[in-house]
Amino acid sequence: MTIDEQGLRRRIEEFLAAHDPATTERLEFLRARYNAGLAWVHFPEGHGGLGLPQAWQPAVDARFEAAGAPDNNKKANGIGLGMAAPTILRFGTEEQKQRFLRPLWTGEEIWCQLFSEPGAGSDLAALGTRAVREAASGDWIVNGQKVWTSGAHLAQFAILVARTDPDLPKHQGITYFLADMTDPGVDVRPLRQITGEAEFNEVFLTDVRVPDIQRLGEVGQGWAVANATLSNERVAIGGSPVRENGMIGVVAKAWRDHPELRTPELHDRLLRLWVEAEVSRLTGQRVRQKLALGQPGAEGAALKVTFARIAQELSGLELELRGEQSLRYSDWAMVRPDHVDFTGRDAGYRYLRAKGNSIEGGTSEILRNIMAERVLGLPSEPRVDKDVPWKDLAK
Amino acid sequence: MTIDEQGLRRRIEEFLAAHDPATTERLEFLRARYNAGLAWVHFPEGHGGLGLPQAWQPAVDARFEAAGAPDNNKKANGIGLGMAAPTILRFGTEEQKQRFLRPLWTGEEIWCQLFSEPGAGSDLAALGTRAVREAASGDWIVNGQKVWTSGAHLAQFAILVARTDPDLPKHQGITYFLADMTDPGVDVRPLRQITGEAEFNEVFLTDVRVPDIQRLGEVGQGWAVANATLSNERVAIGGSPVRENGMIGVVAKAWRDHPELRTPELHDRLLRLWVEAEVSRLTGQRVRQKLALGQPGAEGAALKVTFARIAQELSGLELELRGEQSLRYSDWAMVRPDHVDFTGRDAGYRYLRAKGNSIEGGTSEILRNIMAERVLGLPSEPRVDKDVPWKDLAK
Amino acid sequence: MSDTNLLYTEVEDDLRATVRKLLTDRCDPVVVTALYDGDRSLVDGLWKALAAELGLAGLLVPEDRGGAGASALEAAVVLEELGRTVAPVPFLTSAVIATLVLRDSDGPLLGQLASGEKTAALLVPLSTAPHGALPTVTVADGRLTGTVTSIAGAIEADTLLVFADGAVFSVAAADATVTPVVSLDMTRQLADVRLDGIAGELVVADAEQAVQDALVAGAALLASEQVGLARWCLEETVTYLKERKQFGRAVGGFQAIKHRLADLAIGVESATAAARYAAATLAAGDEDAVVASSVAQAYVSDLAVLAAEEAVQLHAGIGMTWEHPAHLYLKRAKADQIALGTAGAHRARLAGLVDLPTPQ
Amino acid sequence: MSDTNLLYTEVEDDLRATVRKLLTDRCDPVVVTALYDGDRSLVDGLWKALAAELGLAGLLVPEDRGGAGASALEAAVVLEELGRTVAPVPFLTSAVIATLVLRDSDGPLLGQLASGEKTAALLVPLSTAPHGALPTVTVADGRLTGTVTSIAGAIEADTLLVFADGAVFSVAAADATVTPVVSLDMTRQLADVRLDGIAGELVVADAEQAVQDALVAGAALLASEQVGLARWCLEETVTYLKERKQFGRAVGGFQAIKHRLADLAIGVESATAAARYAAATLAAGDEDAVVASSVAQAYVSDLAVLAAEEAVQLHAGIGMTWEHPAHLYLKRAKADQIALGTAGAHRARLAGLVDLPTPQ
Repeated sequence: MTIDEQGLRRRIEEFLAAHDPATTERLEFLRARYNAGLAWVHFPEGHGGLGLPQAWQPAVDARFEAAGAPDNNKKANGIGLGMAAPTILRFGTEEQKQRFLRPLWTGEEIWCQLFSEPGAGSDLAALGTRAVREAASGDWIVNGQKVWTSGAHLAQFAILVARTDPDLPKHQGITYFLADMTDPGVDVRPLRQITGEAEFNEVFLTDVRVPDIQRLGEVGQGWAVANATLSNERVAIGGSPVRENGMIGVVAKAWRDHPELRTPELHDRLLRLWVEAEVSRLTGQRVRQKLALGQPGAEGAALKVTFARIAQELSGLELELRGEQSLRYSDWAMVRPDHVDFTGRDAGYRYLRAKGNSIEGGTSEILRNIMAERVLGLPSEPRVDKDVPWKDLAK
Repeated sequence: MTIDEQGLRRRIEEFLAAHDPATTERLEFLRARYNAGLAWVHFPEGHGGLGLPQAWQPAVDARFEAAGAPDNNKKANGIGLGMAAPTILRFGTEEQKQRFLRPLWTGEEIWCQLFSEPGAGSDLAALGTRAVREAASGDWIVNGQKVWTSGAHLAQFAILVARTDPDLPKHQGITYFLADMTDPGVDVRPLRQITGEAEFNEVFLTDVRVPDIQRLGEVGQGWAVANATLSNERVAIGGSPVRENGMIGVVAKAWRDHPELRTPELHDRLLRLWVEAEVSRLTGQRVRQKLALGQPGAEGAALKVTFARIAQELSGLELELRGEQSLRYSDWAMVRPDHVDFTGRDAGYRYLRAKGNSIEGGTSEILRNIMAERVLGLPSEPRVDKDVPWKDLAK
Repeated sequence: MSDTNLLYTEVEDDLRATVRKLLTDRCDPVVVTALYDGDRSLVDGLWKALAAELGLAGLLVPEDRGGAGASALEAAVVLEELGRTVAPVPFLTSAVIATLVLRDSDGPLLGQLASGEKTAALLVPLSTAPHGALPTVTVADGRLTGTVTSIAGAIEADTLLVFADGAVFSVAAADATVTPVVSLDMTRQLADVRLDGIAGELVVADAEQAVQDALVAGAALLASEQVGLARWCLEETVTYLKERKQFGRAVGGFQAIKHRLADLAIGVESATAAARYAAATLAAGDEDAVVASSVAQAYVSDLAVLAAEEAVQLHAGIGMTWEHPAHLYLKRAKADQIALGTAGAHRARLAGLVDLPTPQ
Repeated sequence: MSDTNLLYTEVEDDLRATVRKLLTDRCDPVVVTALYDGDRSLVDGLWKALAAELGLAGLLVPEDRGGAGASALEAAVVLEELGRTVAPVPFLTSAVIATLVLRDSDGPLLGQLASGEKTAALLVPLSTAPHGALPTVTVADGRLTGTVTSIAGAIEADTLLVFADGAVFSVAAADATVTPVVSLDMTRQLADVRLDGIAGELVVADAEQAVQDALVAGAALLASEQVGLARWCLEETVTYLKERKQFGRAVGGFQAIKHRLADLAIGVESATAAARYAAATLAAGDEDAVVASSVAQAYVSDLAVLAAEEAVQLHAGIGMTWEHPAHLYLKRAKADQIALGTAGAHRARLAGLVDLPTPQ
């Protein structure tokens, strides 16, 4: 029997009454919240949820925040919460869900993503990291190099795709794993980017051992699992819930704060982008309403393409608006931030960081392909590599 | 021995002294001008020219116009002057040049172009109009349907491409002809377009007879000849010689004439397009300087893409500027104009007519392909039809 | 905390199916094209079928006034279908704008519009933005004098609503001089109307707000017409390019085309969200309705033009011909862009509404 | 009636080859990138080689004043090459702008700049448009007081040119407080300069026109730097995408990418024409030079940003890294867009110059 919105509210109040945020130990509180199904209410009972609509979650979070409840480290665990968790929920065994979901949600275990490789970016399925099964133990031994891994230096676990059969065509020989980042074979090196920061890492994997119980989905089914992960990422990224959220809010504020910088040309460009940001907010809302009951599909691709374009145009406009001030930058020193903040630091940082929005999590070019083929049903590219064993592909 | 600019000027004055435009019969004057090499000075001596730089021609025309010299019907004979003539000059036999160039230039014979077909637009080389050689006479018998033929109802001659060998791959079995439009097998039907006018025609060819001496270039070499024709078209179309020529002049005038219609938004858009039109003018000038000695290449493609985009944006802006007035149209009646005037009639006509600019003479999409492959050297599309006999192609 | 619903309800889906069936049966592009050559024989019967048989004329009229008591959301669905077929009927002008002007009026006219017995048009140029200046008609002793140009729906109307001296009067179209105009969009042909001191009946006394509200609603719902139009352009183009072969392949399989169509599809989805939100806030009497209306016009009217322009370009040659219906959509889209304020006018309006001040 | 020549002469081709060789040898991207971490060891030697060894510092100085007596066309070619390598040298600030401020001055400074013996910078924020307000420095008894921020070329300069009270004074950089600024573009690092009542030498008495002309010329020639930058971005991206394979094919063979690169190539060719015309009218003292300068900036500075943005995007992941030089170009392009007036500022300027009046 599912509960209604009022029932949910009552449950929250009861929980808060029983676990005073002011006096309850942080981790104890978080674990109890998970156990009470108030972590992510759209997850099933027993896995931190109550099987309720995902749309109800923001109100739950808002109530807990208002009550002074501890944070589950969500800024540092975006990959875990947004991508690993729904994938484990959908494809994991009961044991995997029991083992991984709670410490993931409470932030006890931070996750990162080992997908992209230097030679396999947009063409992720071309990946060359090998996982070979050790006959004696049944464990998988993983070797290869991954890249664009945010938070790798903080993570305890990784979602990992690796090639388990190079004799099959590229999409068929991939398997999906949950890998231990504390394995001695994992070497994480910071990868500095154009902002000066090293938000991402390169990860070198040398004989990393993954027990077979940490395989997610069947052997050779990794491509389908990875696609589910990526769809989650795109829906998560596109479309703000409230008006003037994100980059538009920052730039609108700059406009309001600086009457002396305004020009008619910038005014019209800002108004255009304000309208586009507002429409993108509504589009995201509509997509979330559509998806409330189903699985994410290609709609997330559209949201992300729009999000990236607007963020880039706005941040570029902001530099033109600020004029002389934009010629100055906060600091080029190489740091390793704990989490990403697209609108953080100064205008120059925002401009440079936004360039990544149309690359990370699927380039806008790849997402347009996905839209064209999956939503519009247009023919796919002539494929020269579809039926060729991976090991025979041109690289 | 070539002559210098001063020598050219002297020659013009001598010619005008000997042939008073006020008293000389029109056709006599034009033929004499051709014979004197003052028709198109960059053509060789004996063919209406003096082998001089093409860049000198505008000054020649200006001087003749100022002197009240008769017009050679150039508005109605754009295809002849811009496309047929340079192609005949380059690929024609001496006899063909002697036969066709003078009456073409004087406007005694108007030309049209029989290239596109309903099933072969962008993929012109897929054309299916057949030309079969009659064994007895050696003449070619042509059957098929052409489309987008401007001036077909006024023309005496046509440049025509037809398939002479369907067993060869599509580019190899095409031959180029100079066809007589007065042949009884030619049926010209007006093709009404979105402006309401029928500027173009469909042309149905039924057993049209073309003598072999009216074949231009070798049998099977028609594709190369046609490409030369199309390059000439594109250079002719892109880049105005003087500032504020064409659409930008019309819209700038509307702006100047109507202070009451101005808004800041439209102002910036107009200024952007003014800048783009001016830069496109300079780009055209630079391309013409580059080409002054050589043959036209892919540069014309770039000019035409830009020309079309600017014309379309400007004409769209003009309707927004004019507001209520733009909701009214001059006349939808179907007429067959003698010549095309992109900026003629009213703002609504300009807007609609400009839509054709990115389609006729090579779509902007095809021209971008040409740019990417010929100028940048990027790989061509995977071609499924390159080595397949034409007759076996999917249609 | 629950979001405004931006999806279609089952009731709306049913309404759409009904309207689409009628339009598929009775609004063939060939017959619509004939309007450009002066053959308007399609219009009356089609409007009667929609207005009276389907009862769409009374959609926005309360049930106790003889209407269907539906909301802007249902009207928006009807307009999507009308835009999809560029149907030449005065739904927007009579059943939306004129009806909403009369919404709080007494007297029988509202009921007559609802039943389809009468058809009305507000005398404003189609290009009038909701916040723009209204035309000047003078009134003296109940007699109206003035000329208003470029009015949509006037040819089809038997009743004209005249804003004069802060009030709205109704006059019989037969008493006015209605001169049809050769219009860019002959599927919504305009007329100039001259009033030579003719008698008007006062129908709304203090009418300025009602007229402005009606124009705001008209702009908001025009966005749905534009969405329907844009979606037709997208779908028709996709369908054509799956079939059309060049270079031995479907043209729709070339990546540059695919990406453009993907961008257009993103635009159409976005436009749908904007138009739905505008209709939903209107239906709910939400205070955000004015912003939502201008956001919708600022976004959707340019998007619809883009969709029609892309349809012509990607159909290439055939899209430039009179025989192919693409031109009907291009002309409607461009006229709709100017109708009820250009996108630029709505952006300028938003500057004040959302606190993004104009430079001094 | 013959057109302004917009092609490169053989002399210019030779000059380009010489400059390119030196930059290829001595201006490696890895060393340029080190500027962002504060290692400026590249700058002095490179500038000495260009300024004195190749004699580029005196390019725009008449021969009788110790220069090469070349024209803006040659300076433009040098700037194309400097843009192509985002070279961190004060050519634009010293050999173009400061030099042109002094062009009609007496005294030895012009000759010292020409020989490379001295390097100068005009004290204006880099963002100053040619028609924009100049900073206010006060002068009393020949002593200068004031602060000017975000000056390009000041770190490299030993001589500062100060506009005050309608005249230009020179001061020794050592007498001023020059504070380097962490800059968006560290390949043209800015500085703030404070003058605490220090002695200046009057070098140009009635200087307002000379300063404005120098800024017009600076803007015109900056366009050539931007062209060089944009062309590098285009060529580097094309080269990379011919090599980079995804889905078993060179990425540069995918049509959507091809069309974008074709559009970019069209843009770069157009930018070249605009920049060449600006340089040519400047060289000829043509009355169209002011219009040409603003046209060039209005077009080229946005195009260069687009080229750099496309380079980053189409290199994808690798283009976002510190190791790949693309970011050097992105930062230079964005800073150049703001330098000497944004494209928008130049468009607004053109409104008055070409009679497209601003709405009232």
